[in-house]
Amino acid sequence: MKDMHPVDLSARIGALTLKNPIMPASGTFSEDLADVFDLDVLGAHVLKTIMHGTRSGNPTPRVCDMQAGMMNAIGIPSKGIEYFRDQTLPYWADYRAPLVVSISAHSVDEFARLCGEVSLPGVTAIEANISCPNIEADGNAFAMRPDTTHEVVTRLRAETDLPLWAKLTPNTGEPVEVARAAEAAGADALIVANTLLGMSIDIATRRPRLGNVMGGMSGPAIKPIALRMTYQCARACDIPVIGCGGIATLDDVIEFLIAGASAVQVGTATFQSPTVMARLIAELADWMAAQGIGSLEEIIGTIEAPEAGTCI
Amino acid sequence: MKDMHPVDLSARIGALTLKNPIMPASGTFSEDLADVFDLDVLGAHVLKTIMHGTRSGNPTPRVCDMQAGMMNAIGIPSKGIEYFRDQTLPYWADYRAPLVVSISAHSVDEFARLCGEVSLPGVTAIEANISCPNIEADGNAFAMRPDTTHEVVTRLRAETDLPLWAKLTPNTGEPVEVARAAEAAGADALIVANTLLGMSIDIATRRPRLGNVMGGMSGPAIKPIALRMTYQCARACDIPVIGCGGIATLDDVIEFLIAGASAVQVGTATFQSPTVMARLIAELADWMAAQGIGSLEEIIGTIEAPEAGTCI
Amino acid sequence: MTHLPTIVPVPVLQGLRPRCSEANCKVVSNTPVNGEYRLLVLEAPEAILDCQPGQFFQLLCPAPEGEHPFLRRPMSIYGYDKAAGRLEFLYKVTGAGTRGLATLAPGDGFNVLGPLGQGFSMQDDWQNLMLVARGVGLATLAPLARMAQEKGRKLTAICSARRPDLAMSVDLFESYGAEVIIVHDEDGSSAPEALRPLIEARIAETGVDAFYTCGSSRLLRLLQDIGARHGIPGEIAMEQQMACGLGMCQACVRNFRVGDRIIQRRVCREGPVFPISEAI
Amino acid sequence: MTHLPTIVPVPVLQGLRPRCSEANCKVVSNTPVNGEYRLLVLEAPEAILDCQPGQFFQLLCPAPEGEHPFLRRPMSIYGYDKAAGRLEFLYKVTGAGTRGLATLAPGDGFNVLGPLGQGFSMQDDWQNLMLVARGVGLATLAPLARMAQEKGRKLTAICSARRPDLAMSVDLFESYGAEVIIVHDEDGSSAPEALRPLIEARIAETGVDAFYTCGSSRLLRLLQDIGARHGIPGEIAMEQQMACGLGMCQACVRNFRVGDRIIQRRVCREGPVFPISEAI
Ligand SMILES: Cc1cc2nc3c(=O)[nH]c(=O)nc-3n(C[C@H](O)[C@H](O)[C@H](O)COP(=O)(O)OP(=O)(O)OC[C@H]3O[C@@H](n4cnc5c(N)ncnc54)[C@H](O)[C@@H]3O)c2cc1C
Ligand SMILES: Cc1cc2nc3c(=O)[nH]c(=O)nc-3n(C[C@H](O)[C@H](O)[C@H](O)COP(=O)(O)OP(=O)(O)OC[C@H]3O[C@@H](n4cnc5c(N)ncnc54)[C@H](O)[C@@H]3O)c2cc1C
Ligand SMILES: Cc1cc2nc3c(=O)[nH]c(=O)nc-3n(C[C@H](O)[C@H](O)[C@H](O)COP(=O)(O)O)c2cc1C
Ligand SMILES: Cc1cc2nc3c(=O)[nH]c(=O)nc-3n(C[C@H](O)[C@H](O)[C@H](O)COP(=O)(O)O)c2cc1C
Ligand code: FES
Ligand code: FES
Repeated sequence: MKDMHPVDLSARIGALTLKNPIMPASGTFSEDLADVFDLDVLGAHVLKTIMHGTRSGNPTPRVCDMQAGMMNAIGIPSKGIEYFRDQTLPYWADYRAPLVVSISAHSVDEFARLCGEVSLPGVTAIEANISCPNIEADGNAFAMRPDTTHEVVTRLRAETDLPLWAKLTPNTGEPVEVARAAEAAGADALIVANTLLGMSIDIATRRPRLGNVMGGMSGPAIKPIALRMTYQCARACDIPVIGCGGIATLDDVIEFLIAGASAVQVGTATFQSPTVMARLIAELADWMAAQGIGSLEEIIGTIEAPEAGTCI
Repeated sequence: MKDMHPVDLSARIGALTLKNPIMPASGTFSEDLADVFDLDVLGAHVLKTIMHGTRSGNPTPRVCDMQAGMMNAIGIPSKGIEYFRDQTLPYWADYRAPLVVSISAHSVDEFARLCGEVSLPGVTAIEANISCPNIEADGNAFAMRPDTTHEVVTRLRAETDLPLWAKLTPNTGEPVEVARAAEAAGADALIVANTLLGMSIDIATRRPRLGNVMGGMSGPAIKPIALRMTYQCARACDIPVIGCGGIATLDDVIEFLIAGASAVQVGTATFQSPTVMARLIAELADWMAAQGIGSLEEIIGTIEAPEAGTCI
Repeated sequence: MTHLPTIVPVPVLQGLRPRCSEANCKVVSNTPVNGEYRLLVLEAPEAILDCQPGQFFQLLCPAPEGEHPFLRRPMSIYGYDKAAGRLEFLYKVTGAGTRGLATLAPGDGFNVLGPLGQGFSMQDDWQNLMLVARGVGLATLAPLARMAQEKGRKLTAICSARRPDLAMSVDLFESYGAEVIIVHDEDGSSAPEALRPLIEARIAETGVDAFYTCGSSRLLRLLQDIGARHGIPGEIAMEQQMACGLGMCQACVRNFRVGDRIIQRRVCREGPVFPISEAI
Repeated sequence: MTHLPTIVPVPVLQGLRPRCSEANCKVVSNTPVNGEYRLLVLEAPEAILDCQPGQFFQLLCPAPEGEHPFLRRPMSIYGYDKAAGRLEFLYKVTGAGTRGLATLAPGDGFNVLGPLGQGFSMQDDWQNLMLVARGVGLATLAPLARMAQEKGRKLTAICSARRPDLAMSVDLFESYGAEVIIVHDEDGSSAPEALRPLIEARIAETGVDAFYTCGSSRLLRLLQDIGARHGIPGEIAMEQQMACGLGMCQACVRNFRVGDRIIQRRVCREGPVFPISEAI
């Protein structure tokens, strides 16, 4: 049976078809992982966010532990656009998996300019990390509000013909409105979502455990929030949603697909087990075969849920 | 030394002085806990939120597990104001610890009316659970926005002379603005914060694991978020902040105090260990004595932190 | 954590003895019982052993590899012996928590909270008792057999199972003097249509003063119906997802029919034992 | 998880041998070594034992009671033996992760990732080597002693400690033919002012071609200064909080002075061994 009807793992993200729905989350992946497994097994390669100029990032310590995850305040160190063009891009040319380039900026103009400049041959899609603070909006991240989201995505859209993915933040109180704004402004897909703002204090020194005071929470602790937002955004929008947040096991992958995700990104789990993405791809294929499921369409968005009540 | 300079655990919440800073979180405490320990050791008694009329609450299952915590969608079942006045209030009259009554409503008028009606002898303070959806604002919780927060707290303030505590939600993208709005409208203290909206799916049935589809996350997983908001709100406001979210150990209590909390509420930890609050009070006293700390003032808000950077 | 049975100390207690306690017990054994079930035997402090049949404990299950049961899991008391300092649970491995229980080894420490809830009553005029249950539900009813023997009541236990060899606790019921009737799916004797004549015949022959059951809604409806026809009261132990187990959180409510009203009750506090006639 | 040493399988691998692997090892022993330190000996698969002195592994520490180390913890290789399938770490119990390590018992499974990072180099014209280190830093330098012996170099190890009896790894250094000099805080011989004449006398007497050190910034500054005056190169193993250990996350950066520029390098990837002259 398995041979006659092989499982089709391919994932459709708008016009793009990925050979499977498993890809890394930006900032938790680099060419260095090729030391551990063949990176071409992945559905896509998503690179660490770059900014236009060079930046050194935040003071150390840049990471700390929490009960079911970690916090980071790396601060988007960046070697700038030239380094990206001359060094990073040629490295990835040897791979067959599609390359997704994550970009960010502190102003709409700079964001738009970078978007145009990274729209180069060899780049398959652009992921806009709009969870970065917008200096022109009191330092609030673009993705905190529908209006700033709409403005920046509209400008990015105008600068590139490549598929444009918008990565949302879970720190907003209006995730659905923000998702709709990104869709209306022309985004081809949504990544739901980035890290949650948290903090931790070393009681012995009375100092924050991160050099930057606050940091972004990731890992299993945030999974229910990312899943809830994936469900909300997938219902509210017609463009595909890529789930991200705390995914570590096959069950997690399936949970996000059922909630409506068309694919998933895996971040922190790779730090605990660098081979996890390769394992998830194999496990997903085995599970689908065992369940007699031929393609992801039979899973995506198949949640059976009544309308949510208003009061929890 | 310990005998000569006994540790003073008392916590000042505006005009109120609690004998220690440990109290239960609303909805995770009731007279039933008296089966386990003497409830008069607590700094205060905070009751489950009541609404004006009778309500049956959400469909079951109302709770589920997650990696470092739980989700609930109890739905505020309520026996109404008469039951509260005739049954609940007399029961608590036998205790010396101050009684804090949590109230909520789906409209400003109903909220204000209930606030007036529960301002009864025997009630020490009123906690306004403004994390409940406001039917007049598209079902968004009052505490999601500064304007709706200001409106409802202003109305509550006018209805009672008792200390008025406002309980904020971590689901908002503007926690500091909401906190300032509550302060400006006359709140005497802030509880930071309520549960985070999450979701979980049973992949075998493809159904949500909670009867209400979504639910509120609590427990250690949300601690870094509650701590971050406690720090932000304590810096932004002059009224005391009561920390709440994932507190389970002595280190957690100290961490929240250092971040700026004047007291703390313990919720989910009581489900894992019903005696935890009594233990925390004793452990805090021992720790302060061992450190030569005479009063909470030497801990509260003593964090040594630079300004947080903008980019995480 | 100490591995000796101890009550988790509470610094200031009002001199009153708590109705239930958090206690660190020690695992004596944890062994499989016919396939899907396991029996956990604990050495437990005396203070938590004033139990009633039908009460339960909230167990703090250890985390099995790769899983994270966070909330305590409710488990009925299968056996308790104050003099010997013994507490027993019979459980079915179904998810993370019970998989965690299955990892416990003799000598391990293990934290339990209890006893909780309201147990079975056995009114003075209930002389001929009939117990009908299935699967792990039999575990919940097991301590009833000892109570019946102690009170000198006559107990008939109808034990239902998929296959005759999977019927739980038969030896235990017999050891307390109960008459055991095994019904099972293979010959269809466990179907309501087959059970009804069996039970009605009993009522006709020896009389039945009260029913006890547990869990299965098919059995509940059958006993409600027979009970109503013959005016036989009874009690049922019910289940619901729980968080606190103490009555604080209102997670564990179920609906009950009292007269013509539907009311909510907490399984952990008002239950887990309820009148059969009011259960839904 | 199997308790036999195995490489965590990756379904599709390009035929290339990975530079590092995630492997399930088995604990052989885990015993205290003078007070604050413990030695963990593992049975490890051959594939992860092509190590260089100075490299490290990322250890997936078990959770000790009530604590939850989530990230892997970096630990230098203390000893490795490919033929015997042995891998050793010497660690100091400082927090949740190392408290978790301390709970490992013989026979337990244990997941490690490595070998990681760039180890020490030992250039051909470095014949007279001097190693200066303190505390657990000596663990990081221990495999150097074997490398020096294998390459027929002369090694002097200045081992610094609070008290003479707390000096780490002295026997191990001696077993690989190093000359050991113990300096300590009690008689002040470990202070930079006392170390400087000791080292300079050595340089004058026998010559020193290269220094090796680790961790302590006081020792670094001393060796940078002496090295600059006498034109002696050297290498230092550095530490930083890590997340991935592979070079992906940029958590572990430190600043280095290269010419008149300050540049950032990742301790896990470009390091943990760096030129003494460039370290800050
Ligand atoms: C008062 C009471 C007494 C019980 N006594 C026993 C007993 O003696 N032996 C025994 O094996 N089981 C008993 N149960 C059921 C037992 O509590 C559940 O099987 C257990 O909690 C499942 O936990 P898990 O982590 O293994 O599975 P999970 O992964 O949590 O759940 C597996 C399945 O069990 C269901 N479940 C989970 N928790 C509960 C719960 N609290 N009540 C009912 N169903 C649940 C879930 O919906 C799911 O379908 C009792 C339940 C109650 C409420
Ligand atoms: C390349 C490298 C090699 C190392 N080799 C050894 C070794 O051979 N033996 C040994 O005992 N220790 C070694 N360390 C240090 C060891 O990694 C830390 O002591 C350990 O991670 C602490 O974890 P914990 O959970 O016990 O303590 P935590 O509670 O995490 O931290 C306790 C203290 O250790 C500090 N710390 C935590 N993680 C690190 C880290 N990655 N690097 C430096 N300091 C840290 C914290 O700031 C804190 O002050 C090495 C570190 C690195 C980077
Ligand atoms: C160390 C680290 C660095 C990250 N850097 C970026 C980044 O540069 N750009 C970005 O969009 N997200 C970044 N993220 C967020 C992740 O891409 C992902 O959205 C988040 O970690 C949640 O997924 P996870 O729980 O699977 O890690 C980073 C996360 C971590 C842990
Ligand atoms: C079962 C349950 C019921 C709750 N009910 C209420 C409630 O009625 N009113 C309220 O303000 N908060 C309610 N909460 C939120 C808690 O008061 C608290 O803010 C939250 O759980 C975070 O704290 P914790 O992590 O210590 O539990 C409830 C929480 C739980 C777990
Ligand atoms: S489980 Fe909390 S009220 Fe029953
Ligand atoms: S620890 Fe991730 S780059 Fe070094």
